[in-house]
Amino acid sequence: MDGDPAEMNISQSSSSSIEVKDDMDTRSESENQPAGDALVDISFCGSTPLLWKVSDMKRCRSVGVTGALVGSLARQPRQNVRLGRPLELLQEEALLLEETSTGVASLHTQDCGDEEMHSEAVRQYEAGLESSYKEQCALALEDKKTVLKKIINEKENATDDSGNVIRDRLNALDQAFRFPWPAMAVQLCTARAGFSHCPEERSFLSTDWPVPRDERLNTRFCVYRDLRNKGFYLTSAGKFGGDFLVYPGDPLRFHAHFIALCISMDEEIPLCDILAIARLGSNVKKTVLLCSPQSRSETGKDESVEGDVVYSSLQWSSMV
Amino acid sequence: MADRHTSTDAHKLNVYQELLSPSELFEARSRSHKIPVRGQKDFLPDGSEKQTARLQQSLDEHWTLLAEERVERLGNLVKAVWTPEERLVELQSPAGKFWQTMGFSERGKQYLRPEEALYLMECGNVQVFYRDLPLSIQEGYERFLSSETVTLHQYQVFGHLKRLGYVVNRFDPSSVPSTYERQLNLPASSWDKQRKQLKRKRSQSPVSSDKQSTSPVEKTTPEDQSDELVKSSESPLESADASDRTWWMERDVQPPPPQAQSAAPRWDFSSISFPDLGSRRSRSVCLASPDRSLLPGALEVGDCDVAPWLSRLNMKQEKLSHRDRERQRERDRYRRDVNSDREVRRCRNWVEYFQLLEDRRRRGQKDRPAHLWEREVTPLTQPGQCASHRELLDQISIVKSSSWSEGVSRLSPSDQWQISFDVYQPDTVAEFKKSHPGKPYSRMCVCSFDGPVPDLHAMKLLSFQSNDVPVTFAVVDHGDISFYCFKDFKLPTDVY
Amino acid sequence: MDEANRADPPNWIQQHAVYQDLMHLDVGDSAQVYAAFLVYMELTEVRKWKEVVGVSWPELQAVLLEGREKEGEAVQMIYPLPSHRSIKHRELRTILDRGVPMLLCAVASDSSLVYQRLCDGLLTPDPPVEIQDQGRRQHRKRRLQT
Amino acid sequence: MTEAVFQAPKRRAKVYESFEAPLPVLLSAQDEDHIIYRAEIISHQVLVTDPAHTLTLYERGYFGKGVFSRSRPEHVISRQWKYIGDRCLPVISSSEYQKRLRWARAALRMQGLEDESVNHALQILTKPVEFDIKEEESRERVKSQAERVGGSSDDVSCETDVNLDQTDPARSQRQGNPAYDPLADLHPEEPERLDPLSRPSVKCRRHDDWVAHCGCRADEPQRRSPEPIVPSTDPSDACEYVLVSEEEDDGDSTEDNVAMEQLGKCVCRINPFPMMEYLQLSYEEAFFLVYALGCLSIYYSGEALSVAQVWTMFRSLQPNFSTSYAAYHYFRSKGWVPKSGIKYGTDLMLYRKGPPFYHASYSVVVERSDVCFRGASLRTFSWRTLAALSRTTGNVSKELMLCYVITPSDLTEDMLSSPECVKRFTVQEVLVSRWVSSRERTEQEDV
Repeated sequence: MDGDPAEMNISQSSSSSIEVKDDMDTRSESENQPAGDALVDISFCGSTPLLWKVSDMKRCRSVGVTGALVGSLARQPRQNVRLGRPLELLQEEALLLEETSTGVASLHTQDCGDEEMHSEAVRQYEAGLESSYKEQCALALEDKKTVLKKIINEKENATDDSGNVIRDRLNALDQAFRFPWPAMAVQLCTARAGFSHCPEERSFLSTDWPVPRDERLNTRFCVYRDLRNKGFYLTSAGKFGGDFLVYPGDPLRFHAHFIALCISMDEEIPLCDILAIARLGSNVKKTVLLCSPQSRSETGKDESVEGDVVYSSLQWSSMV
Repeated sequence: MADRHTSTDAHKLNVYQELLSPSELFEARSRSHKIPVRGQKDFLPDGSEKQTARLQQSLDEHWTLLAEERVERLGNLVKAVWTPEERLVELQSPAGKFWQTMGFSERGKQYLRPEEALYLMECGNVQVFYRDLPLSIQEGYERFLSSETVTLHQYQVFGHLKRLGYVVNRFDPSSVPSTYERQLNLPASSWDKQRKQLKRKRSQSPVSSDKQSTSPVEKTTPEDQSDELVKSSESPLESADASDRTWWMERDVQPPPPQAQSAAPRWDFSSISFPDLGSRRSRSVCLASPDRSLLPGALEVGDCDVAPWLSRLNMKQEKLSHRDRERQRERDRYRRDVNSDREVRRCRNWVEYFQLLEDRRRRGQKDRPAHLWEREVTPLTQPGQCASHRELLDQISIVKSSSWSEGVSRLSPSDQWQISFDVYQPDTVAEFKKSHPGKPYSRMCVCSFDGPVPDLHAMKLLSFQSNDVPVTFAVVDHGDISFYCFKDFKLPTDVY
Repeated sequence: MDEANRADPPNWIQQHAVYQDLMHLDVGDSAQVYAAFLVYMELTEVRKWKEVVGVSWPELQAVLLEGREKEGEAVQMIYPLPSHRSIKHRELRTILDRGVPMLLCAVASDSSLVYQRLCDGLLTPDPPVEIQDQGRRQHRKRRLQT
Repeated sequence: MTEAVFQAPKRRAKVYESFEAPLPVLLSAQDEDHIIYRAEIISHQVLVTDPAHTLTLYERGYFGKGVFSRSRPEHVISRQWKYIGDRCLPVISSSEYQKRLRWARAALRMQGLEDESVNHALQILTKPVEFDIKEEESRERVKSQAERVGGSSDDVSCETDVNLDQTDPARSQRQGNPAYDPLADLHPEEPERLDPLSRPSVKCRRHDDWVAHCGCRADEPQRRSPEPIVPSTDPSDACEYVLVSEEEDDGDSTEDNVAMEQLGKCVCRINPFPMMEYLQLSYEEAFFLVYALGCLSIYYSGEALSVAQVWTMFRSLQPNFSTSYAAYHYFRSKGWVPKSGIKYGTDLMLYRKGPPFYHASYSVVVERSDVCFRGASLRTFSWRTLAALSRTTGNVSKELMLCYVITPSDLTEDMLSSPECVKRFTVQEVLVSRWVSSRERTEQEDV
């Protein structure tokens, strides 16, 4: 059991130990960690998989799962150009994380009844707030002193006694300094973390994937996984009329090359639909990719657990 | 077990995982608010150091930006409490500027709807507590968003619009006493509709007595009640009072009053002549008094001197610009003036003209090949039968336009298609009043990219539910939102 | 004009050897065969393709065309299809699996044609022409001229 | 309900033809002959073969499409033309000629002729033709041709026609500019202006590549010109003879090298297998001409079809013909010109007046709906397809229109079997537009 970290994690009843590993992971992130070293905590909102922690998001990106940011950006919340956490995953992305034992679904229970633990958490929170106030008070005082000292230094050569006035103020500061309670800076946590009053709340349900897999999701997942394994990055391509936009590298730095259309081999596609998307593809200078998983019997390779995916590139011809 | 031991140790670490230290909090006051600009993307990864370095830089910026936690002065935060039973967030301290467009008061308390509270949490304006502990944004998502409040998709649309400055409120179907609602609740018998139309016409006529003069005593018959109702519901904002609606919905189940059935058109327009004051030949300056039988009861109308009106009429010859004249010439080129037809000019009266047309029709028979004209279905027109393009188009216009309001009574409500939000444009925020929000700029129906596209039924249903406000479909595709509008349109006829 | 007495003018399509050849490929779908003939004529008469021939394709119950855009260039397969039809990926694969580049040609009922290029695997699109590149090219051109 | 606002159709920057008539029927019952056009069903397609009908149907209402051309039937056998006297004839390679000869042989065989008769017929057909290029005669021929085509009794000659062109202000404007007026270069009176540089554009004058270059181009005044180079004056005439280039060339690559002086290497022959360009009508176009205008007879195996027969046939050939026809008829009855939308993946493109004058205003998807506004749609739309269509139409500044053809609930299959059922359909147009929530999209769109 000790030899298989993935299995070990699933068997644990508490998330805490994972968090520890997570912390260590951030230090050694650049080294290619084998899957399962840190489990990505996938939290479901309805049927939508979300990631909340930056460490989880980094972990995902290191395996080529990009997701899409859907929250307001902490630094500048009132704009849509750059968004912030949470990171929404495609069902296919979440499935891949689960399949490679990189991630696990966490379902939150609304409340846990442990009153004792809860009051302990509240006590901790209030104590934390108090100590934070004290520390910030000291920091603010120190800050003010530094400022005054700086001015004194600047005025050293001055002939008038303005420097002395400030020096007096500096001396009186220890007594006179006031740091009002509302001036204290507080954190509005993004991820559920610190003050979660009930650690048991996060119960892992690694066996129960919250989203049922239908035919279409299966097709899309096969294609997603195959293209990801080929090294491509994928995002959703709805507004381009397809399933995925396929990038040759990280979408942060590269343009998409393909609009992938996931269809089963025997799905009837109206020619006019093909024409519509091919036309759009040519407008945005991307190749339309017809992608169909092939069943095992067809590939003839019985040893492969999953079938191959067949790709056909479609380009609006210059012969118009 | 050893496992157990590590987990309690780790708990402390867990607590402080993404938590900032007091010094970090203090530092955060002076941090930058700039957002780094993304550079031009590359086409293909070439493995070059330059590309790797640029990617690393982008990623570093990306993570720095994302890792940043919200830090606010406690004094700037509005404190609020989540009450799951009511699915509302109650304010504990005075509301901020956001109160102008968000939240509502009830029994002396101030509330935010979950989506509003969540958005304000994301903006760093509100700190929401639950059981004496502040909720993280994540917990806000997990607790506030549900099919009973708003779904994640709906919240994404809400947030998207809010971030751009739009005022976004939940749509309240009862705020729109629409045609749709009126018709849905009434038996769809034709007499009822007809009567209503008649009434509406009368009430709109400037001759009829104005609204104010109608004393409450006169409003006793059910007929009059419905009349009043039609009037009030025509301006949805005036009749936001819910009691009004229940009142007339009850009325619907009452049997129709018998006298309504006798309502027949009052006017025989073939016997009423209308004066043409614009005509050059009409030189009379006085109009005789109209037939009294056509006027409402007490009205006295004498002779009418139209001279002052005539002087105000623009009787000047239309002056065309060169361009207009050129256009007209162009038009005339393709239009055949009936007077340029020599045979027509030879006709001395209508009889002869009609005779000529008949002769031509017969002559035309020769051009009527049997396989087209002597079978069960014949063509709609015959070449040469129509003298103008307009006439020809009239003849062949057999496929009629459907009116947008057609079949509204048959529309069955749908669970699948619901309007979620009223949206007001950002530039109206300054004058926005929650108590009198006015007419929204648009209404939002939130859909998923994997879901169906609305069919004509859904389009009509929502547009009638929304009355005179356009409905926009916000389609959410994995965080990306596209907006589509489906609008009623009538292609104009183009005649040469 | 008296229609009935007018003799049918000879119609070259039906007399055309290629049309007859295609028809004799024994594909039941005559709308598809006509589409193939239209595309054949367009390729040979308008685009001046070389060595264009019709091929019966039993898997698709259709007539395909085979030809070269220019002399010496690779053979391409052309699959003409009336535009209101549907296709399956599997059907396209029966052609692509032969390893030849193919064109799917949609044929509207007024004989409008639209060609789609199809090939096996992932075909990277042409990189966008960047502004600097354009400038460089123009520069080079100027140098050549002087 | 808010109604969509009508956007004015965009006029083309340059218009090269004048507007003939909105529809191919005469408006008035004057003594003129009313033409009943003629089309044939060949391999399930509707083809107009008579060159005069072909052109009139196209020019008056823009019905159909030339089977070899992108739109207006204007295909010619070769891009190269040479003068023999006043006659300008197409030059084809000898392999091209041989190909046609083979087709001719096959066609003769098909008629059931014995080999001997076939050979005999071909012998006559392949005899080189000697032209008497005496000025007088060719002038005479030109004149008669002009009369035939223009239907005018005026004394038309080359000279007067030139003058006519120059007095027309619209024409003279383009006259001096060879880029827009190939006619200026081409005029028989000034053949020396055919310098090799301007040649490609000149020669492609009737070639569709050239048409694409300038949008949709046509050249009405040229048709009246007595110039023999214009095949459309009487395509049969232009198809009659060819100059067979004895050296093997493929036309395209050596085009620039072939100069007028190389005439000696060409032999004039009868075109053994002339293929006049036919006009193909879509089923909707054809049925409209039959049913709405009563101006088209459709023949099938020599038999003229009745209105109901045409209906039945088209219904069997094209799924949902009744619906797509109702939509087509509706747009036509509003005076618009619908053409195929295949290039955009839609059903129809709607033009004001016609493609030469205006850019298409709407890209139309025809949908079917029952009285409850539901029902089996013709095209199961997903948001993805809609997104693609909306983007492509937006990119070319057209609007996407959904045209719902609403079928009454009591319409039986029996009623559908008669075209009279069209009268029972109603149409609801819906314009689809994308709403942009803000201007800050540049970065997001950069994918």
